[in-house]
Amino acid sequence: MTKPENITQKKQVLEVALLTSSQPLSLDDMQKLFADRMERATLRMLLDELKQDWDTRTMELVQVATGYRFQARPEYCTFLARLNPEKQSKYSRAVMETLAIIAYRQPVTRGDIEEIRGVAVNPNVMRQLQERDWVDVVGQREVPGRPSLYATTKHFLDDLNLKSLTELPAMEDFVNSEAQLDL
Amino acid sequence: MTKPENITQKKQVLEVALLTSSQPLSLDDMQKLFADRMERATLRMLLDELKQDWDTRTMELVQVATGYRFQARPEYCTFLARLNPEKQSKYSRAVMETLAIIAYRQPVTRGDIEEIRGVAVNPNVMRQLQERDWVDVVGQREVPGRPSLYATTKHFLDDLNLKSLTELPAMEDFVNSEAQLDL
Amino acid sequence: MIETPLSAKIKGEAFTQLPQDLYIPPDALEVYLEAFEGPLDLLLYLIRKHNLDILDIPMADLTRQYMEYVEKMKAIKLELAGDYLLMSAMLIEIKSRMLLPKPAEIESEDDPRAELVRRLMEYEAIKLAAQRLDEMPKVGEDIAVASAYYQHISDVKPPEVSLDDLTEAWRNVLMRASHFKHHKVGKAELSVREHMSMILRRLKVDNFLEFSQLFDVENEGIPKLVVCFLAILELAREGLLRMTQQAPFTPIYIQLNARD
Repeated sequence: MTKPENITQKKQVLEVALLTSSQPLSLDDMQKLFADRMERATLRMLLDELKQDWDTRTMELVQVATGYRFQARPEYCTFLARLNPEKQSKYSRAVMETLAIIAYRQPVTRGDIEEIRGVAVNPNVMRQLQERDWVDVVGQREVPGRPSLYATTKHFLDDLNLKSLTELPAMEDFVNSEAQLDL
Repeated sequence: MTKPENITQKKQVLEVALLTSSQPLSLDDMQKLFADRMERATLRMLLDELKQDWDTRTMELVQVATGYRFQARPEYCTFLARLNPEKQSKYSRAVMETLAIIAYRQPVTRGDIEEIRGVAVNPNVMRQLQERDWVDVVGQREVPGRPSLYATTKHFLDDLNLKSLTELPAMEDFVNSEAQLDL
Repeated sequence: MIETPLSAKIKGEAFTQLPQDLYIPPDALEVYLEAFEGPLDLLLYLIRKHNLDILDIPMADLTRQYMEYVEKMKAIKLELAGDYLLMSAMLIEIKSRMLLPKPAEIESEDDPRAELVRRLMEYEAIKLAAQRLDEMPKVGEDIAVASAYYQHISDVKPPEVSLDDLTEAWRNVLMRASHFKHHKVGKAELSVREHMSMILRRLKVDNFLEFSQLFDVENEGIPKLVVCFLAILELAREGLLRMTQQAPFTPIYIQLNARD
């Protein structure tokens, strides 16, 4: 087989590519798989069929910010966790709060973050987020000192299984529930 | 599902673990997946069945030195190669000059090229140009040894976006300044 | 839920929550300080712990409790973050402004606590958002992504060559080949050379052509026909083809100059 003849073969090529890629594949990536021109609409249709083919199987085809990927259905994660018991160490509260500010208020400067949290930002915190490729600098604010503006990356969305920032839990929810509980 | 009840579920756990692991999994690794004691013989039997389940599918379960892994069947690898084509850096000076001589002086023999460049033509250079389908043999010069005559192809013109060789930049400007001294 | 999880050990005894009366064993103070993310976090803790309404904060109580905490930190000469002192100043300012009688004409002036409340609510929302983000499944922790193996075949993309690259190479050739006799490569010569290659290609296929077959009189203009004729002459001169004619006025045949 050098050219996929029919729909089944095309789906097989897509399946192999998605099962072997550790990064999500974009539609552009997937078009490259086929020597002949493949319309994006056709590709979407094939992906939809492929997703259905796997509906009752162990992995699921999901769409995230940068493209499509196969991932284990959540019910298997408890087993997989046993393979690598040394869990990735949790991020500190400072890291998670800084991340939350950048995610919900982006683009923000370091000063904005300090204003909201009420404490200075530890450079180490920003470094951790940037090393994980969850946060990067998207520009400078045009004020004296031209401070860097930080935003979350597509990779952050991928890692949280999100297609876009709008899928983040809404902030209003927090405020409302809090008002009702009045703890 | 927190405990795999039956053979099917156990195979599913193995399948997920193998599909999501970038490293081969050893029998020891796979035993860890199950909270209850799993005999190695049982594990081997399950792996054998899993292998058969995938016999007609896109991936194959293979045993390598450090364990088991799923891998794409070879016939799909040519497609996957298109995802990340390695960019060859640049043609060497020898290749470019040989190509230029063939383009401007065609049809030429290897001897002609050697005379102009003042060095022997590396067979590898001609091979690269012929593999790219930019140069081919159009005849032999009727002198002792009947050396091949090389010329550029239509494909070469296409790749350089030319309709005809006459669209190659004329070297008159440069040549004239030299010609005045020389001729 | 809002409570800051603590796991301090003092003299072997585990303290899992802050004491109700805010008495903090001096040894543990540093641990507690680290447990708070800053003055806003501490204030939120005090408000929540004592069931105070965030929208109607009793400034006197809150300021007193906060200051007690800060005093204790000072007492053990803990290096106190400037942020905590700055907050003390802000609380005292708000408290004193609330004590002052309001002049009638600025009755509608904002509550001096408004800015503090706004910041506390903003911070609390972010704090909760951070907890939610922390709980979300993440790749590498709770999400396992497919990454099966495949045999990497290198699909080498040939280098790009531009016209500039080519002419640069040619310029170099000419530059070095000072003994080179036939420098002049004009457009006319190139088209002759192109036709030479084309004629050789045709003869490779057909082996034997009538002279007139090489000329497409109907479709090509005079210049092209002339170029084609020049190409044939050049090929003949270079001994690459042979022209034969059986008798005068009979067809002229052209073939590759094969050795007999």
